[in-house]
Amino acid sequence: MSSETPPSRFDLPGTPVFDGQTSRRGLRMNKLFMSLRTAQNRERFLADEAAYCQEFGLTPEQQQAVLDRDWQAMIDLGGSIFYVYKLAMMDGRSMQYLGGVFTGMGEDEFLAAMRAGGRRDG
Amino acid sequence: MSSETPPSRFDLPGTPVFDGQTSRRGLRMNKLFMSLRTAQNRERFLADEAAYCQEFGLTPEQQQAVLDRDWQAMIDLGGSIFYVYKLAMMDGRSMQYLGGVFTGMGEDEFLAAMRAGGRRDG
Amino acid sequence: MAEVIWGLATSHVPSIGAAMDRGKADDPAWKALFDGYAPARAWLAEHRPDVAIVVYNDHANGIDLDFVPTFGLGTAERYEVADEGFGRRPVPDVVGDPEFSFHLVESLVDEEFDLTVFQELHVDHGFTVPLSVWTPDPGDSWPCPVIPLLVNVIQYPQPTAARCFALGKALGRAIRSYPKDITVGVLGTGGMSHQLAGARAGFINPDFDALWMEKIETDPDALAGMSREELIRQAGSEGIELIMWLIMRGAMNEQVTRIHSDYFVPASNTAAGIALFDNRLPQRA
Amino acid sequence: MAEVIWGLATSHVPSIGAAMDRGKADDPAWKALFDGYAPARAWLAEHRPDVAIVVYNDHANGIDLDFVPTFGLGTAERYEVADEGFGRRPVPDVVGDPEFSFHLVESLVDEEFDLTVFQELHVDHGFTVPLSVWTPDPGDSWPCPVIPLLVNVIQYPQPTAARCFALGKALGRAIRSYPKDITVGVLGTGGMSHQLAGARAGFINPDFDALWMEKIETDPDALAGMSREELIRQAGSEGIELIMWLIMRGAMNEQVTRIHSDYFVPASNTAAGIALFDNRLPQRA
Ligand SMILES: [Fe+3]
Ligand SMILES: [Fe+3]
Repeated sequence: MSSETPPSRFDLPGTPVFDGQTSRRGLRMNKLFMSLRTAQNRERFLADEAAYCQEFGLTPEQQQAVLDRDWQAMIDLGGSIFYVYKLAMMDGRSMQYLGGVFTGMGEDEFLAAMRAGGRRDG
Repeated sequence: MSSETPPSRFDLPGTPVFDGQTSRRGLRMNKLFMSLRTAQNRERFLADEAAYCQEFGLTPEQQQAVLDRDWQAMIDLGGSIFYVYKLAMMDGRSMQYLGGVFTGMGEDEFLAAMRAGGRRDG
Repeated sequence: MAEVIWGLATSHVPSIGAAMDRGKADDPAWKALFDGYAPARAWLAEHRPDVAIVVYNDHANGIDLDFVPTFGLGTAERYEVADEGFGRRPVPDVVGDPEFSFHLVESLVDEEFDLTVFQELHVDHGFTVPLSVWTPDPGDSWPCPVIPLLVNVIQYPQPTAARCFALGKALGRAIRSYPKDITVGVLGTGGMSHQLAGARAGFINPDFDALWMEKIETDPDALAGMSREELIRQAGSEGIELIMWLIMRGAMNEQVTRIHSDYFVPASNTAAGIALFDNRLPQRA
Repeated sequence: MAEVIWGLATSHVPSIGAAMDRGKADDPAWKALFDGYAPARAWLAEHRPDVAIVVYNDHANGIDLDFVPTFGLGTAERYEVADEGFGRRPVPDVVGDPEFSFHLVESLVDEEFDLTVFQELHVDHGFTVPLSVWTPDPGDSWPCPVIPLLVNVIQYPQPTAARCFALGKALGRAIRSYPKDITVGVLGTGGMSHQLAGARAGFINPDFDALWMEKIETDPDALAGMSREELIRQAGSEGIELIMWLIMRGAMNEQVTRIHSDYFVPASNTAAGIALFDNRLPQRA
């Protein structure tokens, strides 16, 4: 489905680090996400998502990730979670939903794990 | 003609220091000057200068200084010379012209003084 | 001479603000968190400072990624509450204190902190949620003027924990050198352990949070020695924002008195913590 | 290991660029200035580095006063030449070197310089005029990739001269710790003495400029000890931008070899200076 997760800066499995290189890679896409703060831009986006992506200069992979709502790919392609979340909010998705996606647990199980005190390493 | 020159931060007669307080005082007016970088805004400004000043939220004193091209007053009211210069450029005025105004020498004499090696203290 | 009278460390999770704004503070999922705030709020209501400084980070609302300042300080008369996408929080705009801001900027730049000075800034939940934790019902205005101190915790390289602690100490000196006799509250926000993205999303580390909660009072130097990698390992990729607590702590005396603290999981995907410290010297018996 | 091979200090007066762009370099008012550049240009043409760093300030073109960073560093692939109001200069856009930029940012933030990181930046005459002083006829592209290092010299409090010199030294260490074997040129821009506004407009101080020109080579520590007030008194309210030369100088070795220098009055309302230093160790005889 999505591109390879790039190697992280630290040896911390499953922990994306949003560094300068990542930020550069994701700049156009993150700008698109930030633009969704206004109702007018959300309408324009929803009317033609591909055109809106092209307007912001996303790469084809980024555009596909956005159109597919492939949240992991958006992170891998340089999305900052705080920016990606703007798109999720527009879709009515919560941070718990995203947690369910990133962990592969699904929203309900993720939510239950959080309520039980959160997830641990190892 | 213009407001009092506010006391400077240092005991350096005739030397405005553009500090934080000055910058705050002049923020709206400096924004107006910076907006004049585009031809479209220059046209809008020239079509109705007072309305343009009000749109940017200038104080009445700042607006008067702009309308009167009272360059010293613009500096006294918080203008940064680099921003004020955008208005002067629009008017076809040079930095030497402004020097002539600030010193009271007039442009020709100011220019001659510069060509002779510049002005000295005391 | 201005004086820091208290320091408040608190998470700034947006859902805490949302729970308050939607009247859900008594819901089962939230009640324990808000009950845990009550003693701090009561004490703070009795100790209103003349001005407050909120150390926080923005989350794609007030600034974007075109430029990322390591440290920013606001000098405005007023900071608008940002619309984060679906209407701004129903809380008052923030009134600033430019005169005090200028003093802080000059002192800190003289001490070789390379601030970015903000004359325009919209403040987001990272800023307003801590104000709501402090003052749940502000009415028309917050209890006092507030100055934002922005920290980059989102884009690597963040300032080191040591640099944050050093900034806090310089901030304390800057406050004490202000010629006006005013009282100051300092808020350090963010944390505690959490990670939002990646296979490790949902990570919470109560042992580390407990250690942090203790050392922030008794041994902040130990925390200031931690590397970014260690912080991300222990607190999660977003938990690194705990470095902002060190700025608050640095502005306080070596010895402070803990008034109250509490810890709660989960606020959204985050461990939430609160710690309130009195900075006034203990009265001799 | 990357190596600074030369440092170039030069004024960045817009009219110098305008004179070149309008083919007036041979006019009587300008000829002596451009003749004074010739030996430096000839040497530089023989010593093209792999990448250059331009220390400069913006003049109401790339950024405004909403936020004023003390120090900013660009990490972009490309920096557009700003339109300052009447069309952009007819010079190429600037190609950057993000990989090297990231290395510099990480090194400098680790060394407790609180940079603002720019991913988008339009560069104005403060940046392009020094490139033109170096390379009068760039053709389609400048001689090498260039990285902007922005300094606040416009809004008080500017960084102190000492802080600038310290940043330069840290920049030198950051360059030397880069794993790639590349050569680097560093440009420090601005100055020399001038004042644009106030009754003292047109102020020029050739004695001070001569002192600065000598000490920047032989005793930069003496210059780094100057206060802002002293700098403004001696060099004029805009001449304070000479502090940017100290960043360039700090990145070089203690001993450098002067290749060429020149001094000219007036370029517009400014005293213009150029100084070119070879940073390679003198060859043993
Ligand atoms: Fe946060
Ligand atoms: Fe300049």
